[in-house]
Amino acid sequence: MGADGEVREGGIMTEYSIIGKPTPNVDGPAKVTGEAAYTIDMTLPNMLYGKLLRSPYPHAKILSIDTSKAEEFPGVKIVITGKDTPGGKWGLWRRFRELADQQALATDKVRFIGDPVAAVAATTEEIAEKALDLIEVEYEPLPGVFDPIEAIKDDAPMVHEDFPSNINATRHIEWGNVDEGFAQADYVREDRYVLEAAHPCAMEVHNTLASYDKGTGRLTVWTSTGSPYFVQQNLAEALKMREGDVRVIKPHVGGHYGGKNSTMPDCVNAAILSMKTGRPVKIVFNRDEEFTTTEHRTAQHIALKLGLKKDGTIVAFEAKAITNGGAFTGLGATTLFLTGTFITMPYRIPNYRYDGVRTYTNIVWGTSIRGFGAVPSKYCAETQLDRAAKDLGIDPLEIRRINAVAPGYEAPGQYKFESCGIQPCIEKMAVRVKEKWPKLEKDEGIGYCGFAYMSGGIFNWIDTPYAYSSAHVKVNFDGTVDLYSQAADVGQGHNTVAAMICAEELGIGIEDIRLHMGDTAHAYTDLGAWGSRETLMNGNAIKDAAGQIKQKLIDIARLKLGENIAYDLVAKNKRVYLELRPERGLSYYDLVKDAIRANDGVPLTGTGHYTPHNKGMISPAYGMGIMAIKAKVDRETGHVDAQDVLVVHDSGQIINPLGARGQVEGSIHMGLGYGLCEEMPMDQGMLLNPEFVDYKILRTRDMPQIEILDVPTYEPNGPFGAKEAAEATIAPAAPALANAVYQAVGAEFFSNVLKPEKVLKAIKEKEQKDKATPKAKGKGK
Amino acid sequence: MKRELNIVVNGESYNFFIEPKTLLVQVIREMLGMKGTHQACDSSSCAACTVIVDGKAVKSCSILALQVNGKEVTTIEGLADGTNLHPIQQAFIDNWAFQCGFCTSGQIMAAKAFLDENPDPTREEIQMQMDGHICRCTGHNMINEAIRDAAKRLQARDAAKRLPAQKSLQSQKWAQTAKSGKGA
Amino acid sequence: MANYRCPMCRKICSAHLDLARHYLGQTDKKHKEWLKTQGLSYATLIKAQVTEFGNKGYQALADVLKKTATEVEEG
Amino acid sequence: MKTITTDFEYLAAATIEEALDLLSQHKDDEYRIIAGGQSLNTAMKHRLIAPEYIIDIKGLSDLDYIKFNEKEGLKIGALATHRSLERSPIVREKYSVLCEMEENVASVETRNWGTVVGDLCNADPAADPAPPLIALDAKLKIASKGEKRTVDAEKFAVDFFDTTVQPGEMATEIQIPVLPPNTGVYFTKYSQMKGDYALASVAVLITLDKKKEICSNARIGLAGVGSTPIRAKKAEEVLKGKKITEALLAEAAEVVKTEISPVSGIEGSADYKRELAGTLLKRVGKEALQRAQKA
Repeated sequence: MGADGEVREGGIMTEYSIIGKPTPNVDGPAKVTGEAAYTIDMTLPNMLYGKLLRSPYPHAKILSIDTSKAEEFPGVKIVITGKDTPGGKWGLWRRFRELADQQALATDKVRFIGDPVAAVAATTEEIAEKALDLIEVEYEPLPGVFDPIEAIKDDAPMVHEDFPSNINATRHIEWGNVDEGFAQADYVREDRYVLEAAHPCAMEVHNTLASYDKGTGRLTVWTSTGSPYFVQQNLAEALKMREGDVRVIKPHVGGHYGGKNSTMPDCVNAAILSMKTGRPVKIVFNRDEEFTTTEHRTAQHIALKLGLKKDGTIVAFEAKAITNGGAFTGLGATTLFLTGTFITMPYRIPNYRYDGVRTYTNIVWGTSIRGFGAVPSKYCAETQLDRAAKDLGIDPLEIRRINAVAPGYEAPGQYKFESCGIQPCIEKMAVRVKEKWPKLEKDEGIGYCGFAYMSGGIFNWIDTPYAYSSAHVKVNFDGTVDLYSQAADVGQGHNTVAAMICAEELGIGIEDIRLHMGDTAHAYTDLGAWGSRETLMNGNAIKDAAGQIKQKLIDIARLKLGENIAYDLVAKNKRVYLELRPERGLSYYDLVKDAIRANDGVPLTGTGHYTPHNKGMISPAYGMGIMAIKAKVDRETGHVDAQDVLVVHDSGQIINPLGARGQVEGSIHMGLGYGLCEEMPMDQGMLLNPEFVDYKILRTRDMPQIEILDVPTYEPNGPFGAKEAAEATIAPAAPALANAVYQAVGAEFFSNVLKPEKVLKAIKEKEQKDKATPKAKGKGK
Repeated sequence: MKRELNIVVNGESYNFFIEPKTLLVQVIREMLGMKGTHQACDSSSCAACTVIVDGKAVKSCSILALQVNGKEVTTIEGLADGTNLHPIQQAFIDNWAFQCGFCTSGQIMAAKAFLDENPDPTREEIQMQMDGHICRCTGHNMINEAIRDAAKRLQARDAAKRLPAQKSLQSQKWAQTAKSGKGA
Repeated sequence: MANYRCPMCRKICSAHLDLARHYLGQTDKKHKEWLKTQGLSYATLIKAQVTEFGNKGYQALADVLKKTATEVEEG
Repeated sequence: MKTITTDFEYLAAATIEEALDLLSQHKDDEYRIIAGGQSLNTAMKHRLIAPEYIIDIKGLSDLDYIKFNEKEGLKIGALATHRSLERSPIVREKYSVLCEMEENVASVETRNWGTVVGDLCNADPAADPAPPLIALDAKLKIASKGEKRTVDAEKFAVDFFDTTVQPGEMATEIQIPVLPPNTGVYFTKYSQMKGDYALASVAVLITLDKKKEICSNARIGLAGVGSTPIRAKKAEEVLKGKKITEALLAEAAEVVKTEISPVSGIEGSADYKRELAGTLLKRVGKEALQRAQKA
């Protein structure tokens, strides 16, 4: 990737010594030798194994549970049901009490197939598994609701008693004058979409090891999570304990992708079983439990109305979303909110209206999966834009250029783009596409999709209105640095980014940094890894903390150098020196020793913090760009071959080009899966493909090569000008692919997942339509 | 009824009495405590659990341990030479060929068995070899590049020292007992 | 200019449509119950708002609020 | 993660005689033969089956062979793995279609441990080996204590995951005759993800007369489009005795659609699979014809 460490900062060219340099993963040696310990690899002496008994019904009253036979089974230490739990309800929207709707074990009724009703702890996993068969539960099945539109009827079955018509959350966004906007439009079209659910499929399933200390009454939990902070807060609520008595440790995490934000029943029940038995308890989900009972990308209905001028300028846009929320809230309400925002990016939309509703239904619930809010919504908006462009005879890349925003663009009351490279991205794309794909074969097409995504959401629902991050840096006598933060490396490479930012700010090397991340006991609070927030938010906190120490070193250096003029001093290459006279300076190590001696031996410390204020409703900064995919369609089988991908990306100042490329490659892989093969077909709430045999994921032979070009900008809100590089590029993959198929054979799609049968059907429909009417639809005025 | 298992793992010979239903991965993870070999599915679909048995990459989650009686197993823990990483491991680090790292052991072991028989593979040949592996993070391309890079490193290394690989006497002995049948 | 107060809480808006938007954004029982007394259904209003283009749900409630919302002098 | 929770008695055979003895002893018991066992173990993990006895034949090194001679053709022993078939130079030379088929069977890891005969015995109706074996007029040798019989490849599977192999019997060998001159064979499967289970797969063998104009013999095998692999005899008749053209292949494609009975699933509807089989037949037939002309 292009960034070379040179970036314009307030008009001055700054040469970084670490930022922008390809840097191997600091966790590399542990991960390639198998020494990296994931929660699933951990055991404790005298440990028990827990298993959960789950509901076979999507919606049913629990009449009775008889656990006696299971309790008598040799090796079983305890069996618990809902009445044995502390009974605290929890959720990530804690400030909205009624949305804290999760519970350890179902008490009155079950709300989806897989809702846990009892938990067993036994000496082996096999005994625990067998004991489940001996628990007798009597259910009274209730009518279930599975479709979100059915769910909001007056007489629909209620998933939660306090929510008539199953309305879990609503969202309205409006700016400009939408009705006037449409009145001015030369061209208006309406399209209705149905989007499929998809599962994050982390390779490490949800699993937890909980150990309760009888003496102190405190709990320690190791769990595979994206946010030790969320888990600590939620566990305390679920167990009715003080947060400070719950220590959450995040070991290496085998994949997150948004599916490991919520605190799940593995975590809470392992804790309860440990508290009741006084022994460590481990619960590991099977893969089918992972598929059927953990959070996924929400299925939804989206309706769009688009108004354009003849020249392709957008004058009005209206979006409606109804999401199939499932049994609980998770971060699903946030997804609903963000859908209404990301669907507009990165385009100038003078008049806009959005309405969304998230419904409770009797299926496992949807949440904040990678690119949340953007993935389904961009699929609809960008495929609709291509149809409009075709009707108006405008080139699909050109219509995106015409409407792309400029730096400083503000969506009234919603969001503002400070750094913004979308226009140069599109220009670069236009040039590169001509070189890369000079001519197309028969049934080949190129599809485009513009995109933008947040660099961390500014919102928080636990105990502050705004998201925040903090970090603590301690410099020892020998110059080594201990960095403490709860920021979560879940594979995205944040540990490496954190070390790079800390080292750059102090002017030292990565080898000087010791990381102490993701442990609530000693690491300073960070909300965790979601919404591409760690680089910007945690990065700012680390830079702040390290900066405080750098200033101390500079002050001491200034005194020791005794210059008669107050030259600027910089910390770089393990020295502190005069910026304009680099030969005049002092060693970082000597300065640290002096500072600590002068401080009675107390190490140098800095505690940094970041929280965004007055940055709109969404995020302080946005990564953005444009993607092109070249695809070939087999008209006889309906097979779509994603042949080649080109993406031009503005990620501000890239911190680690190696990691940034990894994020883009991985996002596109998951995005293509959303567009081609990943789906969660259900029958009356029963998932039909709960194993990798039937849930299709792109393998290496299915992956096209990906060319990534950068348009570096400087983001004033980010550390060293950095911003999002992780999630933006997942959303454009599926729509760019669908647009490529549309360009190749004219087939139109109003849902994702271009399975061959669907594509073949769409091709046939197109051929019928061409016979019937030569003119394309969309009513011009 | 428990049965005897004689197995050589990473050059060390072990002797266990196990339930016949025990899978190879259970011997590796639970009995030997080698946690570098991971499991990510229950349907023999993901290859995260790949280890090398008598030179061939296999899925340890789908094989009865007794069927490996007398054979030589190499896991990720057996790849590095003391504190020196194997060239494939180093190539995975230098090419950012993993993110969460959970499927990495299986990927590296499959790459090892592959490069032993095809020291100079093309992108397409690597894709054919590695197609059984699910990776949810990397999108596969950077893994493919790491394997090509590793091939170059290995060629350079082997050019330096030309010595045929010596099978340990121990493993030859177990191989004999295996041929004599009965699987125990 | 005239302002209008929400019949269920202290919220004041300068237009009935804005008041309706506020009203349907409230998740508490109290607001939902009052709709029934007006012969309206929360679900039906939300459904109209999210399934049809335009502000159909808000407008329906605004028309009722025109008759019921008390006018206040200062906002 | 799931493990095998059912306890079974493990019986390992080292020779074919030992294996057949064990089979006759236990013919009335709930047993399963295990070679590679990758499908069997997965089925046990999911508690789909719970055998009392597992008879392990993986140690039968005397059945681990791939042999060819110009009279009897190719013989594949019960313990020959997918990978050894894929990598066999003689097979690559004489029956390249089998190597091409193997390259897309599951994954290398699975092919390294799994046997071709074991795959046939698992009788997954979408599995790859059957169609080319049907097209090649292969037979399976089935042995029991003191008895032997052979069965045509297309008659080996009798239903979903069920074969003609009876209690006390085991399949010991695949026999493939020498290909006549002017013969071309080709196989293709379609799955959206490469190397996945086939939505439909088709193998076609075409033998041309001396002048390489008329089709003197044709054999067509399909999988994924019924409860077992299928031989499409009616479609074969369309091709036999005629000059093969695109039109004739199209005609055969229409006929083959009437000979199969695909089942709808989340991967695709029966109608789609029927369409697909026709499309594949046209493509595979064309390639087989070209190979016959070059042969």
